Amino acid sequence: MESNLILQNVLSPPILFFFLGVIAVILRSDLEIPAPLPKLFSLYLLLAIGFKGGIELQKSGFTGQVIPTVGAAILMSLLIPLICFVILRLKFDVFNSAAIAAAYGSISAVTFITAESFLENQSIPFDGFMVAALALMESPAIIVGLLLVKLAGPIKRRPNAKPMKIGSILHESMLNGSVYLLLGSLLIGFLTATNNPAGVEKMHPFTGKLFYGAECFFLLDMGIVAAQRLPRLKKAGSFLVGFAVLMPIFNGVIGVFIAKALSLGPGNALLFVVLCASASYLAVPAAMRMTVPEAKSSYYISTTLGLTFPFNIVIGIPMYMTFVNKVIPATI
Amino acid sequence: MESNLILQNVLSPPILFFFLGVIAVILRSDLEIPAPLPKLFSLYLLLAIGFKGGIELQKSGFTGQVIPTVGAAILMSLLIPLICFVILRLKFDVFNSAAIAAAYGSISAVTFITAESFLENQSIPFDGFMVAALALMESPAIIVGLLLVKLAGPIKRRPNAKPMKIGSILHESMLNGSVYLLLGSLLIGFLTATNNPAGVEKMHPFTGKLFYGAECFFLLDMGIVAAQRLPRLKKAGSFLVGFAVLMPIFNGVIGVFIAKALSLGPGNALLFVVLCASASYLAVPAAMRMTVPEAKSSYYISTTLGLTFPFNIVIGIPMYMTFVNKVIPATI
Amino acid sequence: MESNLILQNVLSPPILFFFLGVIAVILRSDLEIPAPLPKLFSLYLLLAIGFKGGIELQKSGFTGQVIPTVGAAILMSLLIPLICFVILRLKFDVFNSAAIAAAYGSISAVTFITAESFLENQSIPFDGFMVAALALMESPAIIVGLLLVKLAGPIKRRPNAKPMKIGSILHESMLNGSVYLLLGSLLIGFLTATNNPAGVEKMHPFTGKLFYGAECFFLLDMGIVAAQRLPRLKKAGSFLVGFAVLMPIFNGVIGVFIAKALSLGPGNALLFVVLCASASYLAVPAAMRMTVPEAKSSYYISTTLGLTFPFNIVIGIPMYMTFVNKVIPATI
Amino acid sequence: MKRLDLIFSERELEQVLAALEKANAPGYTVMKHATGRGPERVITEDMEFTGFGSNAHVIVFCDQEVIEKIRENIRSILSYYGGVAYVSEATPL
Amino acid sequence: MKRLDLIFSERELEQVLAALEKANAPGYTVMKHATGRGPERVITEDMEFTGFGSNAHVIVFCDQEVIEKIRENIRSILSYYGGVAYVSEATPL
Amino acid sequence: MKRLDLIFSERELEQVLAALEKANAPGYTVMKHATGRGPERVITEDMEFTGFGSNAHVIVFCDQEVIEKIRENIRSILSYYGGVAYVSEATPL
Ligand SMILES: Nc1ncnc2c1ncn2[C@@H]1O[C@H](COP(=O)(O)O)[C@@H](O)[C@H]1O
Ligand SMILES: Nc1ncnc2c1ncn2[C@@H]1O[C@H](COP(=O)(O)O)[C@@H](O)[C@H]1O
Ligand SMILES: Nc1ncnc2c1ncn2[C@@H]1O[C@H](COP(=O)(O)O)[C@@H](O)[C@H]1O
Ligand code: NA
Ligand code: NA
Ligand code: NA
Repeated sequence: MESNLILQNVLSPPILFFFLGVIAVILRSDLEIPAPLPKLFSLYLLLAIGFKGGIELQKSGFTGQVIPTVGAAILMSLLIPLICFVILRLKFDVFNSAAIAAAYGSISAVTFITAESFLENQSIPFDGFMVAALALMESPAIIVGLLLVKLAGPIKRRPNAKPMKIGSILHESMLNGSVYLLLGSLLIGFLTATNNPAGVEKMHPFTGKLFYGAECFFLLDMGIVAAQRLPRLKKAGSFLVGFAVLMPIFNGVIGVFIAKALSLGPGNALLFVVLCASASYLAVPAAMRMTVPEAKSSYYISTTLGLTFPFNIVIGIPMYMTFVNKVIPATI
Repeated sequence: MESNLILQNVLSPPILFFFLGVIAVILRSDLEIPAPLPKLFSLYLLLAIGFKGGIELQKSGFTGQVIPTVGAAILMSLLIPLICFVILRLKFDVFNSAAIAAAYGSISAVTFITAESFLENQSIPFDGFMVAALALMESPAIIVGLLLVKLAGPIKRRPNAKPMKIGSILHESMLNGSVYLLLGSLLIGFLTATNNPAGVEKMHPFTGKLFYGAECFFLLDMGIVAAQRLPRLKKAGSFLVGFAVLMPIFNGVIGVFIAKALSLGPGNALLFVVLCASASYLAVPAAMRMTVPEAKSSYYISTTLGLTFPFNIVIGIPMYMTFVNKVIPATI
Repeated sequence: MESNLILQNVLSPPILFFFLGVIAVILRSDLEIPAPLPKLFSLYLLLAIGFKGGIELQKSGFTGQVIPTVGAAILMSLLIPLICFVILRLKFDVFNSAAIAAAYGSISAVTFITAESFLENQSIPFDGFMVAALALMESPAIIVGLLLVKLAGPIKRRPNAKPMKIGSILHESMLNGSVYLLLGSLLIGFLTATNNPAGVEKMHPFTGKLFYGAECFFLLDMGIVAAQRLPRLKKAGSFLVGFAVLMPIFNGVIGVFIAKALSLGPGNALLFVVLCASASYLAVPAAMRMTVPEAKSSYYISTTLGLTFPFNIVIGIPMYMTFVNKVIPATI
Repeated sequence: MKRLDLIFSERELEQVLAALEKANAPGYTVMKHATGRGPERVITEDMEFTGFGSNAHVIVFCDQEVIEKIRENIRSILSYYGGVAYVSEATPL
Repeated sequence: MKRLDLIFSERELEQVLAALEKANAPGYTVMKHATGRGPERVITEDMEFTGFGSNAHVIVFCDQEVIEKIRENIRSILSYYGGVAYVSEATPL
Repeated sequence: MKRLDLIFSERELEQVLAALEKANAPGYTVMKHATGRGPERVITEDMEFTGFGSNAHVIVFCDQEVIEKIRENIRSILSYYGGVAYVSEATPL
């Protein structure tokens, strides 16, 4: 792997601010970004990602690579949790295995935009429609996770006679706040681009120009949160630590070969790989906390947020780029 | 009415985000924008509206249509509460009637900016000095509401020997946080444009370019809040539901003819009509809660926020535009 | 002093918004900017100041005036607390004297950026590297303050056996949240400018264009806070009131002569003077509250925030400019 | 010692604190941004941006004597604007 | 009169309030954004942005009768999802 | 069971929680962003941006035993930095 790529990635403002947050915790600085300010940035990023993705999707239309790529992404979000579940069952019960598996089948939007910034830095082109793949990978992973619990697990009686029904599974997976905002903004972006080009123009300063700075601010907070999570990971044991680093690489490698099969260019291929390799710390944990309270939340949050996320944005992205460059010839 | 106009209005980002919020509540998504983030956007919008209005007012000066238009607007904010009061007294006591009446005499800044966006979309010109009318319609309506209570109502003794004095009526009506910020920013915009053109330039990215996106974000929250209010409106009864939809239309129609009498162009005419037709959910409810606690706050908030506001931004604005087009020939 | 300069300063948006906040408190308006929104703006300003300073520092390099100027600034932040301490000891005990002294040795970032806006308004050039001086003056002042307590004061036993160790003094002075964020962003700006010019470009809409507007918003809040503090100052007595106004002037005058000795141009000279004259209400109070709880926080906060800060941004800056113009011939 | 819990709209905060000061309360703690439902009114956080405000929860640890002094004043405010006030026992740690 | 303190994750707020309404509680106050640690779980404010939510602290002043009606329902929610519930004495001011 | 209410500046939160952990408190709830006035100091929410922080209100439901263990440690922190601590009775629902 070209260590040069890692260095270039690390020396970009978003990653530097992430480290600033991490080091603040390590040095015990009292820097903090009080609630609900991180929520503001998180809502903003989802809205902006979705809106811009919708515009791009309208531009590209549903032709060529769009349908196969999005289809393959959804497939991956169904498949990865199954693989993860089998591995995790070696050590954990059904509840914990299913919850962690669902997180890894889903995606991390911030990892995705970090990869986009990385590509822009390297002047490698990519398509906006990849956001559609991002938006559509959250729900299936949640559904698989809940079905695994329903099929494999001994469901205790829930209070208020609320057994896990298919309806409530769909509800939790589609209407989770962040999934809903992302999908809704995607649709709004699409409709606006179709009917109201002036509206696209007027949104640009907010959703476009401001984006990079807001990303940096949010990553500063993510650095703080991730570093606070790290010590708790130790308690989770070395199996989970290994899982949090090796599973993304494994999923990423599968992703590279599927990207090749889909004949994606290197830019789109990297984004596809990052979707496979990243794990959710927004929609999935929230859904799991509600529907599978038997699972220990510290397991699935500490792994995704404390280890997989930092690994992916710092080392993973350049590493996957190297994979992509090896497997996919850059001729687009 | 041209249903085409409604469709064009609905397909703009602000209205689409408003619906995204409404649908989130209907589908029981857990999307929420936690306090005090909506306050941030609300403060921002008031500051930006005022500042930009002040700049425009300085450009146009106090000549031509400015004084008569602003004068007519203030007159309407005194007149409308009286009409509303008479109608509301058919069903409600003095306290509730006065509080609701005051809300309808006042204005909704977000309805106003939605109308501005609508005009920009249609490429219909309008003047910035209309913001001055907006800013000056809040206080008179509050004053009329409080005078109605003072004159028509059996005032209970207030705790701490605080009977309703003219001084405190003026205080509540002029120094309410949002009225004060709007008027203050208007003045600052005016002073800056007069003395410091470079300052106008440097504010533009914040108050100008960002505005449309921030408006969308705020309307997403307004959609959530409005939809949460709607069920409570049912309890208020069909009289109030009818009032919340028919009163704006009635006030709007009066507005159209006054706009014609003032020979306003179609753009300014629409804004004038929207000022008449819209109802306050910021300054007036806050002032009424303090000074007329006998009135049920759920009445004046649910009507203005749960019904009149959505009606105006979705159907009302294009409907009023059709009125304007019928009554006022477009020759400017 | 040219009263014209004061007027020009007062009629700029940041100062006008500051007054809007002050007047809101005086007239008892209920305008408020709820927590943690002011924190958002405060974090944003520190991040943006640091980042932009880092970029400028990279441009100018560590040549010419940079090292001597920064060195002189650090020296001032060590010297000023000593002078202040001697004066304050006439009236106060060691704890209070040291805490107030430290605040005046340190700086106020918002005063600094107001001075920058003032210079831009006057089209007087200045160098970005002055931010480095700003960033490096916070810690030494805290250290001097704590050493004064350690050397001159009768230290009570602290709970949990935490006597004031050199290590914890350094910790409080270097790792205070706002010092850390400012220094960290400076470093990130520097690294980005060195390695990633595209990143500088992409940050500009956030850290550059938005800055002036965000400054105005924050100054609105500062106006509210300062005016709320003012009455408490009365209780502190006339000695402290005099100190809060005369000390900045005294420090400013020293600053002018050092600026002359360093042959700074009028722009840099003003910024240098402002660093000397301003007092900290962020890092120092927080550090003192933790490490010298014996000192009355209302003393050091009310003086810096309630009096010195408003004095500096309204009257001080144009006054110091007049000093600079008298002492330093404008030949660059 | 007694513990007094007051819950009412933030908009009356100044009045209530003035009443506490007048009765020489030794101190108090204010928690804003509370929401809730009383016999008639519902106050939700979502409305906070309107300036309509949410509730404040004020806690006072004080002697019975202060409670007596405070009672009438507070009662008249709360009965007019709404809100609740309860007293319970508390011992310093 | 009694004072009931309930502390649990915000995500169960709707369920708990429904249980209170069902038992005819005369009112309640909700304070969100609480954090804390129970026997197993740690919930910090830093995680709030994830939608994972922090805790809610609900205070209810009511008669013993309401307490009895509420008990079973609340207990089953808290034992399943986690959280604590305590009752103490309170007298109206 | 006992209920312990601690109110003090957020800046001492870490120290206090460490003391609670050391005394084996079964859990605790923290509410930040409280403001208030004590015998000397006034802390308002407006100052929060300065990093000066507002108050934290910590609630602990625990046995008398934990109270005993905690007492000395907490007292020394509060007497040095300011703040209040009160104990009252509470029964699990
Ligand atoms: N029984 C109660 N228990 C707890 N809080 C209450 C109760 N009744 C009212 N409240 C609080 O007091 C506020 C004002 O209530 P009200 O007196 O109906 O205006 C409500 O929003 C609640 O936060
Ligand atoms: N002994 C306790 N005292 C005060 N709060 C508690 C206690 N135990 C649990 N809590 C609160 O209840 C929440 C849920 O705890 P748990 O039942 O462990 O899920 C915690 O996050 C705390 O906020
Ligand atoms: N008697 C009291 N009742 C309620 N809260 C108090 C009381 N005294 C002090 N406090 C709280 O404890 C904090 C610290 O007070 P102090 O001990 O004066 O520093 C204050 O800001 C209040 O929030
Ligand atoms: Na994945
Ligand atoms: Na109106
Ligand atoms: Na200084």
